Amino acid sequence: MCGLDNIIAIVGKEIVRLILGLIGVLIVVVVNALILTWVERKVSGHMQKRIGPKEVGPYGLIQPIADGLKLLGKELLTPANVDKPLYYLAPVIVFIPVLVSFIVIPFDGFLQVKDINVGILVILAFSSLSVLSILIAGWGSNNKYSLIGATRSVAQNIAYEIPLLLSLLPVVFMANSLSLKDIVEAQRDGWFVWRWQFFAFLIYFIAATAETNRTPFDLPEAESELVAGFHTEYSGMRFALFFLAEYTNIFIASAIATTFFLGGYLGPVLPGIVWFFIKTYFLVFVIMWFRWTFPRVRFDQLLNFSWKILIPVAFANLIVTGGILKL
Amino acid sequence: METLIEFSYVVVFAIVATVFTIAPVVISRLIAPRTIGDRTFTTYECGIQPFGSAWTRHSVVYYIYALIFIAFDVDILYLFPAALSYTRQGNVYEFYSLLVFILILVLAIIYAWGKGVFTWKRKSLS
Amino acid sequence: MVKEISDKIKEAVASVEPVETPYEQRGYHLAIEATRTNIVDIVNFFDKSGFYLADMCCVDYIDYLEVVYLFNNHNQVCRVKVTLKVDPDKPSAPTISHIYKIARWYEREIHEFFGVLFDGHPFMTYLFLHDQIDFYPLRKKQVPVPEEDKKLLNSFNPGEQEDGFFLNLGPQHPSTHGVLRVVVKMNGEYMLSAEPVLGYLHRMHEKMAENRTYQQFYPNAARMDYLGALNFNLGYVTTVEKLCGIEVPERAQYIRTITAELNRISSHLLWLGAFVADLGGLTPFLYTFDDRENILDILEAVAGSRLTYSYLRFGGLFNDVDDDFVANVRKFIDRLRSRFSMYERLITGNVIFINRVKNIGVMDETYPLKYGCSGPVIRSIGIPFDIRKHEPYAVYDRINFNVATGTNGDNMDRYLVRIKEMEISLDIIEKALKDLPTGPVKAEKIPKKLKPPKGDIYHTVESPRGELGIYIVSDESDVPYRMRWRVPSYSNLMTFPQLAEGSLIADAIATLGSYDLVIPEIDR
Amino acid sequence: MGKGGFHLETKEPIIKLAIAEKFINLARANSIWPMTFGLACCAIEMMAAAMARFDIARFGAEVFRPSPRQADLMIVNGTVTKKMAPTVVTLYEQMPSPKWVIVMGNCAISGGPFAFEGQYNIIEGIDKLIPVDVYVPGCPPRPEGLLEGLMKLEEKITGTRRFPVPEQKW
Repeated sequence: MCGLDNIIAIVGKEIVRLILGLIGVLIVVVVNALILTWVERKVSGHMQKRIGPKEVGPYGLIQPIADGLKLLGKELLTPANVDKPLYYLAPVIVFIPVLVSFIVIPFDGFLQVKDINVGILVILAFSSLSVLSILIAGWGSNNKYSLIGATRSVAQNIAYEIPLLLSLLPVVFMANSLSLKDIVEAQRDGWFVWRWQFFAFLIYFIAATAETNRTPFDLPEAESELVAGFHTEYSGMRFALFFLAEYTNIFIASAIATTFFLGGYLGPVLPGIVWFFIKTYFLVFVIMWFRWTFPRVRFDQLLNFSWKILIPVAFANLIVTGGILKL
Repeated sequence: METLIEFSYVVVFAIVATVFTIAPVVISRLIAPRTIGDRTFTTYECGIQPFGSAWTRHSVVYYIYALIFIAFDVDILYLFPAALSYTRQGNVYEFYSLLVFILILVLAIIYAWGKGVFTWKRKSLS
Repeated sequence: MVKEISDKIKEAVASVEPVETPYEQRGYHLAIEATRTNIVDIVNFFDKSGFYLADMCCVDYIDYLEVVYLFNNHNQVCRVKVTLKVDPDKPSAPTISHIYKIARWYEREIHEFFGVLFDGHPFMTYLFLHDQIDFYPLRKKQVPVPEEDKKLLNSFNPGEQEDGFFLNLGPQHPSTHGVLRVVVKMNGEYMLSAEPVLGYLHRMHEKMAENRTYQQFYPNAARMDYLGALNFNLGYVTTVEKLCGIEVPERAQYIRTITAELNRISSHLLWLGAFVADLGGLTPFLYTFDDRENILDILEAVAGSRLTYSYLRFGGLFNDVDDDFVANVRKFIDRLRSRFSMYERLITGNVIFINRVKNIGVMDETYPLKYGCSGPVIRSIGIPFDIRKHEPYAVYDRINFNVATGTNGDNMDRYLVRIKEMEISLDIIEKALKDLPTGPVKAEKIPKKLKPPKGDIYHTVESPRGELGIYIVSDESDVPYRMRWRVPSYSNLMTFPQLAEGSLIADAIATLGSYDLVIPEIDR
Repeated sequence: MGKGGFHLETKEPIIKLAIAEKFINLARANSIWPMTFGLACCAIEMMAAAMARFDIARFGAEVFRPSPRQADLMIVNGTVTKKMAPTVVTLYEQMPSPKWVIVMGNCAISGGPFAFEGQYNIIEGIDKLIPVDVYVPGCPPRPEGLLEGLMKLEEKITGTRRFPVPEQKW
């Protein structure tokens, strides 16, 4: 049964899958970032009674490409006082979790790079790396603003990591699986957000907004306090990588919310992938909506909100879920 | 075998991510002009020369939060295996053990709360 | 009140001869000549009697230097001028910085511009000037800076003397609204101390005043406070008119009031946007600018510029307003009134906003006395001190309006007071439009060159940020002998170090935003 | 200012292809990110240019970056005093290449109303300290003036003008 030919056949199939997946993911990452920067500028514009980018291409559609090309042709400054290895390393590390997370996200029933049976754990484990990269960036820059931004970022990310885990747990309890595909399939009877997990969804969404450093939780790069936060000293393409990672992270956070609570690719009439993107981009839009509406919270409020409200509610929600399952 | 293949995906993606980030930096190096002035490479601090380095003794107020986090994070990870084997209906024993586990964790929050970890007082020099 | 104070001070301090002066001409009720020995006692007396130090400046009379202290009372107007003669060769005076905290800055300022050393001042370094200056700019004769004074130039370098995490906020920083620099000592997220460094936009207005005629200096007033330009115009014009005894036609007075109030609203609107932007909410900024553009359109149509108006003239206005102006203002009043409910929902009702500003940066009643701050900043504490009410100019005495006050003196109250003030300004404009008389808008027979009679005058108006005082000394020529501007942001900013001390950096920035600072006004 | 005055050394890129350069210049011209940097009165008009009515975002230039490391354009808007001059120069030098400067307002161009005999505190024209690309006169210039300055800068970068020059009627 397990002959050499068999193994070669499996490996060959996997390699094809891997390469196709890689190409697909890279396209999604780049195109998504381009679209999101454009959407963000347009959304902010229209929320602020402006029109946003308009002159560069039809409806300003070429604007993000112009930005990207410009950043590519921009000098990469390395300040003299930085810790060079760390300074160079940070924008590299920030990208690893972003790309790896895409392996397990089910865009459709079959459009998934690889359905790993501990899928969500892979995403959570790697997402901790992005905090590390921010810390490295802030410390390596040898800039006081960056340093404060970086320490803030770490405190914020670890404070919101726990409600994030706790809000995903009830879904795992209900689906009895860590594979994202299984979780979507478990929602054939109805989305989890309507099946007792509404609070978990809220908690997840708040925590995800915080994890991606978006307003009202954008303290690590709080412009009016810390200039540009942890990436103050980064210029050109290195800054663009942080930017790219941020927008991709928003997408991933929304994609997980879609998968866990909103039935993923499930939906009538339209193909699954369309439903997936509709739901995900709607959540992305909501995150942008937050940004252009809310002021920023203060740091102690941010941390205490997590510990005093989100975590207790998440615990209560978990117990209730456990109880309901036993009924 | 299956696990091996799954994790080879992760490894390959991580490597590609690294290449993907290094490539534009290299291209950028090649095609970007450069200007070097007297203070181009000094640390930015609102246009003023900073007083000393950023790497000085630095009070991190959130140290205590980090400590609680470590305790909590590990405990919550224990819940993932529990979640996988949690069965529907019957076997109420599972629910009780979950309840006890979480109540103990909640006690920890109440303790920290009572200890005043979550209140930030105004500091004064004197 | 004046008589009472006059009697009391005679009792309290020996050998003091208060002279009652005609308030209508001079702008102050009492003049007191002090000496080196009794100046501290006199200042102490005013401190005990609940007076605040409105201004402190110096005049160079060549034979002697005169340090001028101006006191006023918040409850009942009683302006007192105390003068102290100082020897010009070796100028020194006793400090009063231990009594009035704001004097710490006034004395430093006088020191760098006139060379007067204040004995006992804890921190006698330069405040405004750069380190290459080698003379005292406002002295009439060029006097070189002595060696010991040169050492004080730029000696403010906290990082070199102490250990600690020092951070420069500014001059280029998104939240300092211009080129204010604050050197803060940090401890994690906490600010242990904050020391503002001024002078990054010192544009020598007071020096320029001594070089040009009254008319030529007039455009400078708008550059000093570009947000409340018409209020500064009004302040300057009314001061000179009072000094020369020029009568202004009725219609001009009404239009002055209307335009000044419009300008106040536009200034408050900009502040509102900038304040919320400091807290991280960017969208209200664009909404307020949208409203503000409407005011700018109206004012541009009559004054010809968008920001730095020079619309007023001595004895009247540059030109009359037309019916379009009146119609547009009415339309704008309706528009802004309908917008307040939107701001209410967007900002005032936002939980995050409330938590960021409530009980942050709380000032108590001692602040206005010790720092002499004014405007919305002290009205938020609950002191209904408003020059428009207390010492009316233009037609404010003919219009019935309320003064917005708060209770706590925190950032929330400063915010609410300004919102309320915009509504009150709308009421004032509406009433003034209703009463707007017809007639000329320029007084006849205004000489080409104004030559006011000899003497001095201190006149105040309520600018959007608070008490704007102008002290002019005239020597009968067409150029002012000395012109001193008492600007509101200066004393408001002085409270920042105390409020910021020990607070979180985010709170300190919210507090800084709540002052509504205009840096060129502070630096002059 | 540093000892020995202002000094700036420019190096050409390692690889320079005419056609690629053309595209990149086009991209640069369409994505000019200014630095959040306000000095005086003109800063308010600069803000107004970014606001709803004038909306500098139409040309992709609304991304005001507070850090000079991420900015392409420095708008010197207001009086530069002698105390402020070292800061302005430092900020300019800290910007990565290619970088441009628009001088907005008479004060920054020549000292404006504050240049008088015996003045002791202002720099009479920031072009004495840093290279300037576009001058926008006015006291303060209207936001349209700044937008026109931006158009001029784009013209300088790409060599072609975005809109036809308005017909002069006077």
